[in-house]
Amino acid sequence: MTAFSLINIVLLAILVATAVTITRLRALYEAAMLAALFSLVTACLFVLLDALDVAFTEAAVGVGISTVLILGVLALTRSREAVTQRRRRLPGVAAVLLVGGTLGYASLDLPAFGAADSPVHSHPLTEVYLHQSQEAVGIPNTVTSVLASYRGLDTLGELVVVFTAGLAVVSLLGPLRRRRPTRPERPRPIADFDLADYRVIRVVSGGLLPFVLLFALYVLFHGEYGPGGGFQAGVIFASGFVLYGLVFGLDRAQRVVPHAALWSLVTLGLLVYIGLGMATMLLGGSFLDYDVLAPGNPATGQHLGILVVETAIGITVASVMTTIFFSFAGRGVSR
Amino acid sequence: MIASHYVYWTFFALMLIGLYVVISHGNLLKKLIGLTLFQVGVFLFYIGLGKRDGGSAPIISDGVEVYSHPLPQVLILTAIVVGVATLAVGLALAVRIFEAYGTVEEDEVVERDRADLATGHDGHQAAGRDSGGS
Amino acid sequence: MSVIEVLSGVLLAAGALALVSGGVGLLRFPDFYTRTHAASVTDPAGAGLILIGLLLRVDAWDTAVRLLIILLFLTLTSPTATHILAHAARRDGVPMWQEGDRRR
Amino acid sequence: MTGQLPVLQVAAPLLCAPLCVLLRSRTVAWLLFLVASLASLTCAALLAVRVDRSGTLRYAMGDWQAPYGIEFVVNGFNTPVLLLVSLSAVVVAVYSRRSVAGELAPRRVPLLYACLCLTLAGLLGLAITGDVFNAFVFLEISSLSTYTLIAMGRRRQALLAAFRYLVIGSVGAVFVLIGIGLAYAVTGTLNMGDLAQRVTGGHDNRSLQAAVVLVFVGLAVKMAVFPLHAWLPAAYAEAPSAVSTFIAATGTKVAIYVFCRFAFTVFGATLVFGAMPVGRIGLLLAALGILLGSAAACFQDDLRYLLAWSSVAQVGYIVAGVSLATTAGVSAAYLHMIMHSVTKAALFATAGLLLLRLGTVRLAALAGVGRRMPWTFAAFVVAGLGLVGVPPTAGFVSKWALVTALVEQGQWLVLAAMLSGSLLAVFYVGRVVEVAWFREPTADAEPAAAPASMVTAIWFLVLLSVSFGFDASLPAHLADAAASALLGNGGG
Repeated sequence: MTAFSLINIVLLAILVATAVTITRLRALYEAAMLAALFSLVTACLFVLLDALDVAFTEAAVGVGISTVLILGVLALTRSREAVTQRRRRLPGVAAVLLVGGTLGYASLDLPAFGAADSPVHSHPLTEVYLHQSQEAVGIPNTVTSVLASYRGLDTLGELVVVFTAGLAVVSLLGPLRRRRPTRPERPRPIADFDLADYRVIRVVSGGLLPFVLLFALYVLFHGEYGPGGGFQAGVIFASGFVLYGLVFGLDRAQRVVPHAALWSLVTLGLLVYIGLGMATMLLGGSFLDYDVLAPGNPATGQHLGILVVETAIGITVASVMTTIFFSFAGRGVSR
Repeated sequence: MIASHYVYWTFFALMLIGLYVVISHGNLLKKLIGLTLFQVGVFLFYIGLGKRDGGSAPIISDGVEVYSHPLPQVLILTAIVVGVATLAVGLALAVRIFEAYGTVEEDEVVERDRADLATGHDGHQAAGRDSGGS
Repeated sequence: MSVIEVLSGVLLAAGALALVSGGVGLLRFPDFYTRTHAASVTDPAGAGLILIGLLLRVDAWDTAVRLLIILLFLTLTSPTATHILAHAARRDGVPMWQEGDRRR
Repeated sequence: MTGQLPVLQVAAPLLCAPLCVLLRSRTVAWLLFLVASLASLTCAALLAVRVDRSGTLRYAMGDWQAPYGIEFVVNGFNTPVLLLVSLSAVVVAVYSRRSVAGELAPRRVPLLYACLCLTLAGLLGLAITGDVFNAFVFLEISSLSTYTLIAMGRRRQALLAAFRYLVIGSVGAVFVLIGIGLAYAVTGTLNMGDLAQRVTGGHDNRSLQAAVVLVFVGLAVKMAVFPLHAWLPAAYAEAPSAVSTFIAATGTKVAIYVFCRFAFTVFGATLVFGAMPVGRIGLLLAALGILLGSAAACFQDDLRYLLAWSSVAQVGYIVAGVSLATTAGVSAAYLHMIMHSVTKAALFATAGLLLLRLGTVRLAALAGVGRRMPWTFAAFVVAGLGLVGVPPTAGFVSKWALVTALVEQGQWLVLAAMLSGSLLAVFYVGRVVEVAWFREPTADAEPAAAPASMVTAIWFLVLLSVSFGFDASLPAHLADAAASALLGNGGG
């Protein structure tokens, strides 16, 4: 047994145990924290499976954004689950048996895990993405080149999905109109816990904030050479704002980035991405064909295109995530 | 078979645990957590497909010959984002449901709708809430 | 095996031991404050020892810089989080364990 | 520029969505949606003409040739869908101006139009893409925006409807994702054409069979095939009227097209209908869906729920046609898809108008409506006859085609289910007519005036349905072309 499989088995065991515990826990705060742990272990497993970009994203999304959102919603709603009624169990068990049977049946003909001669690795795609991309696109991180260039449309679709989520949350939770500039009429209850009253956290988070934002920029522009890219950068950027909002209060955070400006940024990223596609069409190429951006030097064009795309993703993701957080948090304030 | 496929089987087990939570639990938030588990199982499955024995991350560097496949990783990056977007929308809906019904248990919500039907109340939302504003 | 490698191995093992003891403390201690204490003491200590142990093994300077940055942020954030957690618990009136109480 | 038509088809509504949000004006947002849908309709029409003349069109995104990049494929099998979706969007755009103003708070209106643009883009992209994973992405775009649109309904039930659809729909989408993953594991590719080539000969591969099962179960959720239809009634009935008109006309139809695309041109009919019993299961579920949907429609007290349950039954008709896997069957299914889409859009639009004028569409409240607003209700009756399948409406033409196809294959049981479904349709449409025309009006308040734009949209759909009843050569031509493209392996 190699070290690889040993670590693998341990991580898988932790994952299964966590998942089972989550299903059994009725206290939802605990379940949410365990879900975060689950994501963290998953991220470790992704690293083990050579998927650094994915691990990075899972860590940022699963441990960061998702957990913050779930905890926020728990604060707004109820944090204890009712006992699951017996009659609800049957459909679940039936579905699990059916799907489990199908998946087990499917696994009988799956190529062995990690095999070099599986269809995935012997398809000509592998050669093109891993080696020809070095001349055609010319950046070492093949995940970035496939993401932003070969499958650029998928990534545009992904950005549209993020945009839709932003729209959905704002349409459901507001704020659709300008928030009242005055403080709430009734005085804040004593038990209400305001982080800004603590000097330690104010100093530490204030000191960390520039580094968080700097790191986001590093991740954004380093995505061509190492793990990272627009999405991860956007999430980190947003988490910086979320930290600021949590510590210094929503009002101050919204004074730093007003709602209208945030909305313009949300649309800006998407418009830049689609606009880039339109521009390549006007220059005589097809949609998102970056080669035409630098005539005679395709690799430069690809570089430029990918940089623009990553920046556009970063802008929209950061502003959508911040908007979503403000929407949830603002809902709490308004009640 | 066991040595070469146990990883896939574990991923499938994770998916099934998530699926069970989604279907059988009545709490809307728990359902969403279950959906996340279900999705993560699928993500792991995809990444597992791209893994190659002795391979390293698909970032081309000198002296490395064997790489894992980048395509599944790209797909899953997209899928993770789709997953968190769905989660955000679902959570926003859960908050609104709580505000409209005072509960996030599916069975209780259905009960209250039924009571509405019996009393002839139309379920119109109050004008202030309907605008979604604060 | 060089001295550096042995030293690094010792540091790594010590870090791992610290983390395990933290885990045991988390499970065995009777109330919120003592558990927080167990976690907060061992977390930066264990992670710090491991990071230093790794630092002795790196051959590229940029990796070393990254490890140092991680170490720096870890020593900043972890105690802050624990501090605020304990404060919040205190404010919310989470009771302290007294001799003879049942474990919570 | 004509070479760029396939991408403009999707990019136009996609571009309008952020603009709707950015400009924040109700009128501008509405205009943008109208422009987006008109642009899509123009693209779809031009593409249909070009495909009819010169066959399959392919468009490589970013100039990366398939299978290395994503491609768009336009062929006989998706031009009817593109036309259908964009035409519905145009009609809904005309209809929505006043309808939305009556149902939504002003500040949410631009968001609604942005979401409509996104749904339109998602559905068009789903119909045009030639890459399986890209299809998943577009599926999610259309789904996520549809959940948002449904949640904008004016009653609190809309929230639960949207949440349930979100959970069921996401589980369905994840099933599709697993299926795509299994197919990818076996073939190593995501391009539909490339996949189809590599699938041939691997019919006893168990992973591939499981992939077929999972993809189809996932799509069945989106198609609302019995027994996975549970989300549909509340989702259609609680959404704002303009939205339910749009999704009733397009949502399930595009999913059915994707099903056909996967069944015939990706996995191949020999695997799906030969080696696996998908056809038989499809016929069984279709028959059950027809019976159950029609029966449930008879017991509804709310006009919109009644129409939604009838949609469940109508999906059954279409699935029955597809499951026959013969040219006649698939062609009849496409024909019914077009005809039902027009008819049901007209019905939901009328229900929306009634809702706007009366404030409720409970059957009890509709007493005497036919006498008080004869024109609005006449539209309902004509479209209702189309739903039943009375000649000379559009519904008759397509049901006749379905019956012929079923008789050809000797599927008597399904035929019986279909006929009883139609009888039940006579009953539930008749019940509405009875209430509206033969009961004394109860309310004495004068109903609000009917906005001309909404009436125009409704009568356009109704007249379109009647004209298809008299002369179905255009839809029949499209449906035949689609069936021959699908079954003749006309390019994957």
